[in-house]
Amino acid sequence: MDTGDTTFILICAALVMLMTIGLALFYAGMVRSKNALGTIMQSFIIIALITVEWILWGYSMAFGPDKWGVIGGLEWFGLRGVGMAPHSVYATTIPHQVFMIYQCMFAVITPALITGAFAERMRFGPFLLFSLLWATFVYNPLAHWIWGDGGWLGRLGVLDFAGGVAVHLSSGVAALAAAILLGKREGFGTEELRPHNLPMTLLGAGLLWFGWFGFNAGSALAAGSLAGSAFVATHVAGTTGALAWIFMEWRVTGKATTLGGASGAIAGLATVTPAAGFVGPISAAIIGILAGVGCYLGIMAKNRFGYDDSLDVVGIHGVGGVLGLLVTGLFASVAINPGGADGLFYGNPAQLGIQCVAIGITMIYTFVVSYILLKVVDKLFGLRVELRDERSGLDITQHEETAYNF
Amino acid sequence: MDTGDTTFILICAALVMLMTIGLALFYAGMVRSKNALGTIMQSFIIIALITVEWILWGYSMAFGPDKWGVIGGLEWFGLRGVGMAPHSVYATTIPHQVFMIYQCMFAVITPALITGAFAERMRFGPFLLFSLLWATFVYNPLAHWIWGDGGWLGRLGVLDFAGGVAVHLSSGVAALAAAILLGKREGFGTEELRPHNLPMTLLGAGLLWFGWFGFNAGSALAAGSLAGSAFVATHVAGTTGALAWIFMEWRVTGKATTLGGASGAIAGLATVTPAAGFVGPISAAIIGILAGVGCYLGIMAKNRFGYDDSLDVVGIHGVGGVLGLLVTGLFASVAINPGGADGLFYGNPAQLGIQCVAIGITMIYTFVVSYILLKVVDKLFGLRVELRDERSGLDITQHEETAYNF
Amino acid sequence: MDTGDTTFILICAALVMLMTIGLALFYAGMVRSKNALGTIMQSFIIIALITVEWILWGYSMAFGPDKWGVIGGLEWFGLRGVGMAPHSVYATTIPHQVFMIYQCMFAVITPALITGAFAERMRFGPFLLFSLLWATFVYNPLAHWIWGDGGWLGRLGVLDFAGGVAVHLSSGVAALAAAILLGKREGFGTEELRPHNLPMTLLGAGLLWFGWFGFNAGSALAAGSLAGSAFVATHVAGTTGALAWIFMEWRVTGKATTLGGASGAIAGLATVTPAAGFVGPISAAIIGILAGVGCYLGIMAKNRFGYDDSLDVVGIHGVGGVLGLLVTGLFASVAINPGGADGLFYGNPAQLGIQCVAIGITMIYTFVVSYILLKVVDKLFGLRVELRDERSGLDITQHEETAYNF
Amino acid sequence: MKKIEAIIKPFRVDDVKKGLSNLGIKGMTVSEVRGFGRQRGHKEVYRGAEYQVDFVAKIKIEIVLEASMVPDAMKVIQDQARTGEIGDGKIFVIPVEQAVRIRTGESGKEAL
Amino acid sequence: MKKIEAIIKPFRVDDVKKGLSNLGIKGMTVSEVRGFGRQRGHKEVYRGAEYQVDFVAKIKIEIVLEASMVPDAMKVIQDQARTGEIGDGKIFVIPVEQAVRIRTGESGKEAL
Amino acid sequence: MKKIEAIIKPFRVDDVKKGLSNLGIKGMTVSEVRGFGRQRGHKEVYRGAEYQVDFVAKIKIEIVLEASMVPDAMKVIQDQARTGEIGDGKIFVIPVEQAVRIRTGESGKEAL
Ligand SMILES: Nc1ncnc2c1ncn2[C@@H]1O[C@H](COP(=O)(O)OP(=O)(O)O)[C@@H](O)[C@H]1O
Ligand SMILES: Nc1ncnc2c1ncn2[C@@H]1O[C@H](COP(=O)(O)OP(=O)(O)O)[C@@H](O)[C@H]1O
Ligand SMILES: Nc1ncnc2c1ncn2[C@@H]1O[C@H](COP(=O)(O)OP(=O)(O)O)[C@@H](O)[C@H]1O
Repeated sequence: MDTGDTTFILICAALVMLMTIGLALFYAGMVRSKNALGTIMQSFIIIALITVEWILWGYSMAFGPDKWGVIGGLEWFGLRGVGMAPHSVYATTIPHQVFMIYQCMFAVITPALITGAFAERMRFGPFLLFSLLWATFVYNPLAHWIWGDGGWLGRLGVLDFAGGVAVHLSSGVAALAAAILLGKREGFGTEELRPHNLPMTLLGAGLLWFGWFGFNAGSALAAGSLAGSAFVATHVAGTTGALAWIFMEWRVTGKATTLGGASGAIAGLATVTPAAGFVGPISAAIIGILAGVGCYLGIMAKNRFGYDDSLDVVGIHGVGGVLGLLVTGLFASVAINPGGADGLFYGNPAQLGIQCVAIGITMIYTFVVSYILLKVVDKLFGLRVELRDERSGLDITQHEETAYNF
Repeated sequence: MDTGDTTFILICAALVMLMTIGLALFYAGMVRSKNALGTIMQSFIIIALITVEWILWGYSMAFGPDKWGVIGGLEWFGLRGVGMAPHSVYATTIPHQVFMIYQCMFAVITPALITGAFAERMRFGPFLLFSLLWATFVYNPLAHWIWGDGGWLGRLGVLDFAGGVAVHLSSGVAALAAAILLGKREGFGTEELRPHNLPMTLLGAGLLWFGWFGFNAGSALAAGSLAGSAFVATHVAGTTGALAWIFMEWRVTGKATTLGGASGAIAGLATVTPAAGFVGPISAAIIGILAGVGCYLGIMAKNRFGYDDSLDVVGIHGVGGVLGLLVTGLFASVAINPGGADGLFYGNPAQLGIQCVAIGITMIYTFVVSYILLKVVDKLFGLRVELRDERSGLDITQHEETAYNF
Repeated sequence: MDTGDTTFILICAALVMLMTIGLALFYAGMVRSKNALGTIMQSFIIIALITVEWILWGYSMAFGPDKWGVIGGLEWFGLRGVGMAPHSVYATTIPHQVFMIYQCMFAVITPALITGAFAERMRFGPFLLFSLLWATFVYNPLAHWIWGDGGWLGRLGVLDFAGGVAVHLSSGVAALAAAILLGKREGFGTEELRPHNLPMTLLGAGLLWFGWFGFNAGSALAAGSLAGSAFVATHVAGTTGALAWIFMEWRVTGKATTLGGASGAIAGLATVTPAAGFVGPISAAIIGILAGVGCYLGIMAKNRFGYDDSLDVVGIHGVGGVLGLLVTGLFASVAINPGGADGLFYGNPAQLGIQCVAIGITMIYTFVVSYILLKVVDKLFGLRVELRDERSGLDITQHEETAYNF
Repeated sequence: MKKIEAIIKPFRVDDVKKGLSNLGIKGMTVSEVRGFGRQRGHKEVYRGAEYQVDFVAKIKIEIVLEASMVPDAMKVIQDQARTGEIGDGKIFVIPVEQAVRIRTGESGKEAL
Repeated sequence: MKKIEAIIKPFRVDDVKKGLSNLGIKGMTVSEVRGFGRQRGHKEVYRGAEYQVDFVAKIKIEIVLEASMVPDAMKVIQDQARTGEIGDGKIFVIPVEQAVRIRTGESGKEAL
Repeated sequence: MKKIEAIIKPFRVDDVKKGLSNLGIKGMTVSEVRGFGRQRGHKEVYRGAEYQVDFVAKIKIEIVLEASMVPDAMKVIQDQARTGEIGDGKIFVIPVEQAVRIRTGESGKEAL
């Protein structure tokens, strides 16, 4: 065991936990004030709900003893056998439980990302149930496939450094299913649904960015060159993503917006996530630009197709997830990460194919299962609040609170 | 000296410092807007005031050369003799000053916790004086008893990993004394005293949670297995605390609230603090549940007994402190921490008795001394603002500022 | 390479990045709500803009192969040759790119500091251009002179641990040039230009303080005694700065203010920055007091001389920069840092002279070049928004957004 | 001249405004108010303390117009603001003796 | 019909509301306003710059009611809002020509 | 007695208040309102969705005063609030039947 690596992953775990707090604010600032608390609560309570799920069966399903490459067994239920001795495969220089809690924070933020799609109109109870089911039946398997010891996507050679498959693409696709199934908010497209507190959104974006260093650099699982290069790639892609997005805004609607800058940064950070440990700074800069442009067009799609992905989870994490896995197949280089593989631009077109397989599989599996889970919960309890409650807002109707009493 | 451990404690010190900022927001969001700045200022200025106290005499009183087990001598006044060479007992792999500054952040947040009890009605000057006296005559001795080399509670075998005695129980009991002595705010029980900005409170809770990793895991003073297990226990207890609290709300008042989720998380984190380094994840989960239920009942007590512990310091840190020290006597296990001891559930009932002694002593000493200090300051300068000032709010009357000018 | 040191600098880099987010909030809270987003955006987008500048030519100009002691060559353009192998001079135990990204965060926050001087009245496009030019022609050379391998100020023996010359003094002087050249905001001195959200400012100050540990302690570039003593000095100076400032307020205007506490802390932190690694805790306490008093008088100067340095960059970072470099020449001691030098109080008056040279050179160079750059951009595009836009606010006119829709 | 004061539900404002514009009404002033009436408020709970909030968020629209236009304007407001549920609000008519446009000094109907 | 406009101190609102309800008044509308008058404002200081804030936070209560009820209503407001200190506020009475309940179209006293 | 209601641009408030004080007017009440009129609003864009915001922030000043002072007061408001640009606002005069000072119970002109 190494004290430097252990410190690194412990702090990174704390940083990733902070991301979900940042996400709560990032999202809450974009909704109307009558839904501010309900939106924060969806992210906040997921930290609690999914952590419990994770220590009971989640970690075991995702990282436990492999079964036919598709799922981890329940041998580690309740962390049985997950002790302090380093795991021989996952992270050899830190306590196993430290690896477990670091991964826990990833499992937490993923369903929280989805909440942006059904913001301002989902009932609290059914939301809890859906999130629990989704974590169990979508996140855990996907995490096993790509990161679990023996997972078939990993064995296939798919490159996903920090969460293109299990985190961004999966949440983006689930978001699409949710947006379609729940339908539009009253007033979508007709009334002004303006963000109620953009400084809060910018603060959230800042905390997300800060935490993302733990998310991506920490995925190196050791404090060395790889962590360093992932850190640099992450930061650079976030910056070029922000610049590219506001450039697009400037061309299309005439002005660079603050929300655009934040959105572009998140787009860049999300897109570089699977690539972070496989690419150099200049590749990362290009990836960020592609992310800013691609995700900007992605959120525009919403207005074209007319589904109400309220806070643009599809446009940013869905599009970003696809882009990220693709560019990893393009820019990956063993010169940066000997443990990885070369991408198309480094003479290995096969890798791009493998990445496409991962994209396709993830999208299909996630969409189908997410849709089914949403349908089931909807039939059983009803996902959507009544129109009257939607008008009064989630804060009063779901939680009997109001966000502001200035 | 170890670079990994040194990095760990330096970053943890920064995290614990951030907790007091988080606390400022956590509290400020719950008061009325006319008191927002006054409430923030009470925590913010304590960082300054107590740090100076700490480097002058506080550290020496708490950790300096032991005198009859009850107090540290003033040999280290002004940090004389507190250099970079590691201290042979407190932390052998990091510079002594790093240990000192890490402990400084604990000394800072403790009196800041108390401010929640007398929120919205204490004069600024007398508040400063009381905080300084309290840190000197309550925190420093308690810290020496439990953590100081030679402190009698520590020698007695009391288990308190990160601050059940000196931080949570002491602040909770002092809060009770303050709430009783200052009396109720005008309108308590009759008017609507609603939180003015709950998103601010949730942000504060998030920062507290984030910093708590530094508070509890850092108390291992080295980046190894113990830090890892304390980190896991801390996070888990926070999550089950949140779930237990909103479950109680759902049963009692019908809806889960956002403030309840945050309060439950803080309750869980506070309660697990003394136990963090002695218990495994499942024990931590149970501790969090006990915390959520117990502290929820604790805040309800306020409404029954009718003292105005405005932001529930008694209900959360007082009750949490007692609970935490008790459960440590139940769930502690040398399998987790060889340096510790077994609790009742691991065949050592004696430990529970020892913990009860610590609880009793801490409550009696803290209540008596706190009450005396408050009385003295009240007689000398008057603790409470005039009714007219209470109506206008602390911001205008104590600081000549207003928080918001939208 | 050392995992502890690498972890330390990676986390410190993240902390310094967070400072610019904190700065955005610190500043935004002090402006009127119609300019909240525009103010946040100025800091936020600088993270993106300057990071790109840094990886392209900035790092090479500042730290690249020395040319006659005055500038780094462009050999490292686009980070060519800046790999993972540690640099033999700058930081021998961490990857070179980690040092590069850590320094990047310093390059980012410096121009962001200047934005406080021209708050509420600068056009967005010209602001971007000016910031880019300023980073290139002011920050990069200064950074090379003082920190670059072969830089002439460094060779001269100037002591500047973490950024008195390149960060605080340079931004403070540039702020003066900008305030003079842009002129006053409408209503300055006549209307009430009150902060619109001081809790936001306090949060920003808290994040700045938190990040400052990374800024100053991280400048040791290794997790050892030096980092520890810089951490302690930083925290202590921040606290005495806050106390000294509110003491001055109490004497001069009658009440201690929350904004004053925050301002004093920032003043103390800024002033101790160049001294952090060369002084002990007691010296740091004195430095903080000098900072609180000096910078308080500094902001008062504004009202006397009548230039509209809107958020007091001159008064805090300018005055703090000068003070900091001076006190380093007084309190520096090789007992604390063998790699440093003794100051006047330790028998080496020459050091004070050297520090004065650095101050003079930095002020003259920065003022002249900043003024020219501002003039050029003004002539080309016009720096200042039209009066009508100033009245409507930056948010609507520059970004087509509003910060709040409660 | 008369002043119409209408207290309506916030989410009806846009439609009411559109309706009045179509009538040729060129100006109006709106403000946020809280109303107390037959419509029940809601319960709020903070740390176990329950509060009954009687006041409901409403929007007040003020329009000064010629007496002759009052009936049409009132009809439009009723049509656009009505949801049929309790709490739809009220319309009050108050006499106005003078009106002046600050920019031009015009008074009377020209000022509107 | 008349409209009573009362400008009072914010912390008196609950009691005034209760008093009026007891009178049988079923509706009212309140809004946040800032008042300038004999009551002095307060000083604020930001980084050494002093501002004299003349305006004081007040609450404006508007009640439309039958002329016959005006005296009682005014008495209740005075009793409940008075603290005896400067700044207690004012009560104004303004004529109202029509009142309509949007939901039902009822007008006159039925609308109140 | 009359009530003057003036809708003006926010940044003109201080000067209007000063002007009125010089006239010897001892009290007034102001509130934040949003105005719709000839003055165009502005465009806002959030993630590519464009909104035309028609309402402009304005300040409403209410002054109850003796009929005899109305002309002077209106003149002062016009002089101080006018910028000559569209959106300067309006002044309306409304009859007031009674005025009472809560603190003292004084009524009529003594109450003002
Ligand atoms: N007498 C009144 N004076 C002033 N405002 C009133 C009066 N009665 C009702 N209102 C306003 O009208 C709103 C709606 O009235 P309410 O009785 O709740 O429903 P409805 O209009 O359907 O009868 C109230 O919230 C209040 O703002
Ligand atoms: N002439 C007036 N017109 C409109 N509002 C007024 C007038 N005079 C006073 N007010 C309102 O009444 C409030 C209280 O008046 P003030 O003179 O301060 O105390 P008092 O009511 O005790 O005489 C003021 O803050 C203002 O809002
Ligand atoms: N008929 C009206 N009734 C009530 N308020 C009005 C009316 N017309 C205008 N206003 C108010 O006056 C403000 C200014 O009017 P506007 O037509 O924009 O410019 P101007 O006053 O220069 O003609 C509007 O924003 C609105 O608040």
